[in-house]
Amino acid sequence: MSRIPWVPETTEPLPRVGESEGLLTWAASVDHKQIGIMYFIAALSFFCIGGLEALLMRIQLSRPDNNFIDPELFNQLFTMHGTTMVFLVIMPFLIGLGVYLIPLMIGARDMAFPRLNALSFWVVVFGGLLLYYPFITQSGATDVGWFAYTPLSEKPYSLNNGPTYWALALLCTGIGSVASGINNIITIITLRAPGMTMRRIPLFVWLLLVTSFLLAFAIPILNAGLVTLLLDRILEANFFAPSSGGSAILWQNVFWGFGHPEVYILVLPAFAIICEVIPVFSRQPIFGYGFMVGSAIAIGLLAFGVWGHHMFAVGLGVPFNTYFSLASMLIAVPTGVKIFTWIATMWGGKIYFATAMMFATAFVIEFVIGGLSGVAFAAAPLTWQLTDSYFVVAHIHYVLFGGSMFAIFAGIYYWFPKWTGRMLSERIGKCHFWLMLIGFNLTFLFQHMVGLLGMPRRVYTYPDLPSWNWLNLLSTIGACVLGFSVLIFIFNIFFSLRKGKIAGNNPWNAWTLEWLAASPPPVHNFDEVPRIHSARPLWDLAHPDMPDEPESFNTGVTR
Amino acid sequence: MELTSVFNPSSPQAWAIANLGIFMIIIAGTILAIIIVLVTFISYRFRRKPGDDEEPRQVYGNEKLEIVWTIIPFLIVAALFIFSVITMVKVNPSSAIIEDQKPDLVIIGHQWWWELHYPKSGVVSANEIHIPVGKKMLVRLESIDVIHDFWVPEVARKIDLVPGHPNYMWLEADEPGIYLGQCSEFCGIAHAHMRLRVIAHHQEEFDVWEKGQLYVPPTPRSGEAGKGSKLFKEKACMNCHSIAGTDAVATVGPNLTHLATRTTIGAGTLLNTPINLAKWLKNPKGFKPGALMPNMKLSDDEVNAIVAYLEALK
Amino acid sequence: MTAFDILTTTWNFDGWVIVLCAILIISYVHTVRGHFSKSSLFFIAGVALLFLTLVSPISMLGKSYLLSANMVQHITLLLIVPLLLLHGIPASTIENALKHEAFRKFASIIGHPAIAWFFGVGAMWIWHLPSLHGAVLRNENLYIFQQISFIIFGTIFWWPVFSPIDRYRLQPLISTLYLSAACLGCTILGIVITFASVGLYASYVNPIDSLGILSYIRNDLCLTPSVDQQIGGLMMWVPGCLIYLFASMLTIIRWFKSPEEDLISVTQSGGEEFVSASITSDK
Amino acid sequence: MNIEKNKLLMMFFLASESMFFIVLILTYAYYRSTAAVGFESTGGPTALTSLNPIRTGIFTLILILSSFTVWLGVKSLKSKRHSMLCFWLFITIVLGALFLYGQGTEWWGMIKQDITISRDLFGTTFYTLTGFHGFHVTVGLIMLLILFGLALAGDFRGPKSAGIESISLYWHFVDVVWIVVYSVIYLWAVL
Ligand code: HEA
Ligand code: HEA
Ligand code: HEC
Ligand code: CUA
Ligand SMILES: [Cu+2]
Repeated sequence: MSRIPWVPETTEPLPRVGESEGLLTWAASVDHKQIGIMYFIAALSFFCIGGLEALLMRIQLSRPDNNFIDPELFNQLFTMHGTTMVFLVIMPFLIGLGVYLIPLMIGARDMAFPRLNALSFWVVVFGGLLLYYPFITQSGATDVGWFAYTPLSEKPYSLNNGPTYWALALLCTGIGSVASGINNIITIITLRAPGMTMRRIPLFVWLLLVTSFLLAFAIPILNAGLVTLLLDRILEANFFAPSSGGSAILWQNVFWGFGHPEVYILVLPAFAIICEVIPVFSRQPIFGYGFMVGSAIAIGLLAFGVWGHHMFAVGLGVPFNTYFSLASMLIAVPTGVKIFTWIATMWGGKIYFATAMMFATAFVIEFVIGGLSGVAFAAAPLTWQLTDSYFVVAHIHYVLFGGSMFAIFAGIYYWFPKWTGRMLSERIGKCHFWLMLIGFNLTFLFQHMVGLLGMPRRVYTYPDLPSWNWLNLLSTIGACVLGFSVLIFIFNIFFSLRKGKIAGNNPWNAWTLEWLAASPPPVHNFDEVPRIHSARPLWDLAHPDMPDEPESFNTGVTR
Repeated sequence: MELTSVFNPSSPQAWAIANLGIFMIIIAGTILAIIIVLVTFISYRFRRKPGDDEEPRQVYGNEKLEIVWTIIPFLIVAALFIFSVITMVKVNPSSAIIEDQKPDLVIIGHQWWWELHYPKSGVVSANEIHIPVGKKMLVRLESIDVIHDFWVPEVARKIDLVPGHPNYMWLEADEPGIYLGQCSEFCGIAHAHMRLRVIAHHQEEFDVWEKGQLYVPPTPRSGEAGKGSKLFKEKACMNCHSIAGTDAVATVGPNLTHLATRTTIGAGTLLNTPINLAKWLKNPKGFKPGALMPNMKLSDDEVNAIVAYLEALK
Repeated sequence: MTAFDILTTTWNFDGWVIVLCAILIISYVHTVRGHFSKSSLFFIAGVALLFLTLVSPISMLGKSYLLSANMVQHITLLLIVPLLLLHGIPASTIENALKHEAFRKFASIIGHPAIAWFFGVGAMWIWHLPSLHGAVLRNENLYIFQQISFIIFGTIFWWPVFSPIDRYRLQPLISTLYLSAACLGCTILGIVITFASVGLYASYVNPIDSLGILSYIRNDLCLTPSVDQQIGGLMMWVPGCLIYLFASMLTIIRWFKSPEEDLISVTQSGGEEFVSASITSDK
Repeated sequence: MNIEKNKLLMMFFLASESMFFIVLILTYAYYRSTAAVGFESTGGPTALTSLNPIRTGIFTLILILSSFTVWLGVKSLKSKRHSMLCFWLFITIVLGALFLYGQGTEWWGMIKQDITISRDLFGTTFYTLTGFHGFHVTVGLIMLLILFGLALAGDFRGPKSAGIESISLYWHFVDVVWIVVYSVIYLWAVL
């Protein structure tokens, strides 16, 4: 890549983290970078497991009336797939990214509470093991869907121990996430480098701050739900047992009261990645920092008020549906601000399409597709047709895979040099990108149609109705392509760890503080941190004659 | 079989939703098209040319533009919201109606089949809903175990069957025909096999059907069928099923009084032919894994007798 | 009876409303001494809205027929009207008032965020206790007191966020927390009302049909007691929270328009370009 | 806003805990206000009416008092009166233990009347809510005991201590939660 002005290197490159250290030092580490990397490794391993579960499901669904997998196993597969992907892949990855990058981006040496940080990580891993324990032992994993609707998840209807372990596992990951959230918040408000005011922190940090608030306030709702479910299952309490007067719907309110903020927990850090990647590769500052911050806060606040849109079909009455419809649709407005801002940031820039940028660009489009189908659901009458159909499956994968996962890949290609000191191979990366893009759309685009044709989700088999067959077959083929692209990606990681180009401090010529540190950063991160004057400190260093406009976001000046 | 598409509506309610859907597709399609075109254009037009090392002009934002793209989506969303509220009111029976009208049909969800009651006539059936064309039926939906979900895309909105929380909806069909549907809320092992069909007739045919359902078939005393009717008692079938005109009155399983008039068995799992019925009786779980009807370990002779009996129930 | 009839015939020009509005206008004109500015428009709009809510059919419907109408009235009086009034009062007027020792003391106690918060959210909660709500509907004086208290408590509530004087305002990000906590308060009450069984407010179940519009409301508008109560609860919950959300967006916009001043000042004075990183790490 | 980070940690932790309690309280309120099984009175006495608001009210006062004493403790810490700090900590622990005793006997009495967590919705929600609160009190007591031990050993000479200040915050939180729980369960029962 041709270089636009150089940033002075302030430190000597150091050996790779971990090269000189044994495994035990990793396990006992409280260094935010090592913990971050452990998060990545855990998340990627679980991604392979969750993906394999998905592949098995897709194979079963490739033909009508197929008998490859029996329903008991199928039900466990989709439940474990959903739970794994949400709680053990995307959340740990994004939290790990925050843990790794926040201190670097704000010029701090570590998180505010390094030990708490390590504890959070290990609690999450323990949760993951708890979740898989009954899958491996013969009692059978949870098979009630990732939102475990009562009364199906109650003792009389789910006699195996799966849901109990499920609840315990989520309690663990929940506790870990709350701790990480609070740790992030305190790190961000207390440990910023001199001169780094709240309006100068990178947008990545801003969006993680909002996410952390969501973590700290939404996850306890789930925890409360889980303990009540556990009381029902273990002590025979009656919270959700309609037979003794309990309410079946209460659980849904509690779960989605958590669940909807949760989906923004899953996507706001993805936005955060995009907010870093797009400006750097377009060589332009973000178009409207203030609007980005404001819209993130608006999304964060609105997120708590829309859970009812998962319950439109429950029959809670027109007023209920009307209000939740309104609130859900309103979220499109701040999200739209984000999308348009990214597009405007690219406009007029000089875009360099590294793999990271390709993923970021694809993210914008794929996420809009997912977002628009979300808005379709927000119109309650459409949910009255489409809820719990494959249309929902398409929506969640467009926002979760096309959104969060694409952003995660963009982030990996972007920050891998910082983590390891070596670049990921761009050639293999492009191969990975195109295969993934094709595979992804092939898998999930057609699920919209099969949903509109009336195929419900969570069925292990389906009748041979017109068009259902080939649509599902295409989807299965797509999933295989997708799986292949993941293999290429994994190969790329191992290959580049050995053979990748040496990165140097700032291979992308980026502007945020983490690129000032060596790659990989030394234990203490920085020898010195410059005084911060703007949101783009490294730009200031490189262009002393043309410093970043500190108040730019409110005047809209052009330089 | 027919297409079960959401966009193939056959009732005013389903039409209302489909219209909203078309409106939504137009909006979403336009927005998506704009964004795809923009992104592609930008990716092409503003990519870096080789050898160009100058930083571009730094643009920090434009407040007016930002406000514009806050307000326009807001207006679009407002329009969509109004349209959906109108649709909501159109599709749903109002609470005043629910309070003072008796339902024409009660659907009770069971783990993995549908119990049907026509309270006005007293007909009891299962899994196949017969309705007269053009009549707006007020349906009450309940569940006795877990949450199920009624979904017949072409004729009605989808709605949950929630234990302890009865729901109401309109069910109506414009054209005679068979409309396929399925339970749409995950409800356990055999959720995939909890299908149902709505069969719409002209009013006269419906009346005939209704009369037929009210008719109490005589219990055969002799022949294969007579043997079957005895076996039905002895083999404890009557612990779970009811057949009008006999001692069998249990409601654990579907009412079998007019089984022979139904087109499927096991909630749409098998077509209702004597052979399939025999297969079903020999091993229900083989065709519908998880089904709550036990394998009664019947011999081939016993099965044939019972099939003959059930086939005689018209 | 049609909606049109209701809209045209059920206006109720109570004396006390007119007096209240007159007092507000006159004292405003008196304090600004005829120097009207743009913000005066807000004050006038506030008074107009106040007047409208109290004399229009909303108030009548809310008093005797519909909880939902009653909630609309409460939200307007507690959240919107005070905001407009507060925005309309010129800073100089307040500065003058603050010259009095007693008022300053009063303002610093009442204006303390924790206290102001409790006034705002407390007003919502306490007035909606079913027994108290019933009493208000039976007793005209209590009713008047309730309306006035909404305006006063609302003003107190908004003070830490939109006080005309900067130094009484919370930091923008803190005021976002302040407002979201208030939203939570409203949400909880909204949830309780929405999901409670019908008849939480007994007088709306079988209202005395003095105007003969009950059957129209029940049958044509389909506002049965259960629907009405749900709308009432949701009214407080969703629009209530949207107002808080809107307000916190306003504070954030204001923040970005103001010169940078930090939430936590880590900034040390001094011209040195590089500061050792150890300063920023934990002690 | 110059708050010490450990105190900040405690504040956010408590804010997050309050969401947890809000859900449990709302659950109680939901069943209470929909007159669910165990709440509605069909003439005879219900489990709900077997509560004793006065007795528990006294224990509530004790808990509030303990909040006051821990505040006095922090004040003594600020003014570097070490022995007073030890004293107030001790009193707080005694009062907290008394409260737990009150809860324990209340539970015992109810269990003897066969009101258990699985009996009906009242039992379910009552034991869950008071149980989780009691759990928090117990944890608080343990932390106070540790602080007390450390103080006796000569720690906390003042004027500042993140430990004492955070735990006192925690203790106030437990107290506030109880006031809400008491109002929702006991006062609402008699109103
Ligand atoms: C990353 C996760 C994520 C994200 C970001 C979203 C975003 C949104 N979701 Fe989604 N959702 C899920 C994850 C997510 N969702 C999951 C996992 C489920 C299923 C759970 C389950 O049942 O298993 C679900 C289910 C779900 C449902 C319930 C479906 C059902 O079961 O019946 C609904 C209903 O309203 C919904 C709505 C929305 C809306 C309105 C948005 C909005 O935030 C989208 C906003 C974005 C845009 C609109 C695009 C960009 C905007 C513009 C280009 C501006 C112009 C646009 C307009 C004017 C419209 N979602
Ligand atoms: C982040 C979230 C996420 C992600 C990334 C995915 C990824 C995928 N999902 Fe999933 N999905 C969910 C979240 C996610 N999903 C959720 C929440 C549900 C709802 C669950 C519920 O109903 O309860 C769901 C449900 C769901 C269903 C519906 C099941 C049903 O209702 O019956 C289907 C069906 O096609 C599906 C398919 C896929 C596929 C093909 C992928 C693919 O993209 C996967 C691609 C990855 C791979 C294929 C891995 C390949 C890796 C290897 C081959 C490497 C092996 C290597 C080694 C061993 C070293 N998903
Ligand atoms: C333990 C209870 C039980 C017993 C005993 C039982 N059944 Fe069933 N039966 C069921 C249930 C439950 C179903 C519904 C299965 C489903 O569709 O999931 C059913 C379904 C059927 C059906 C299909 C009905 C339809 O409309 O789809 C037939 C026919 C039937 N049973 C006949 C019999 C006969 C004959 C016997 C005795 C030999 C018998 N059953 C014994 C519970 C029972
Ligand atoms: Cu019944 Cu799914
Ligand atoms: Cu949602």
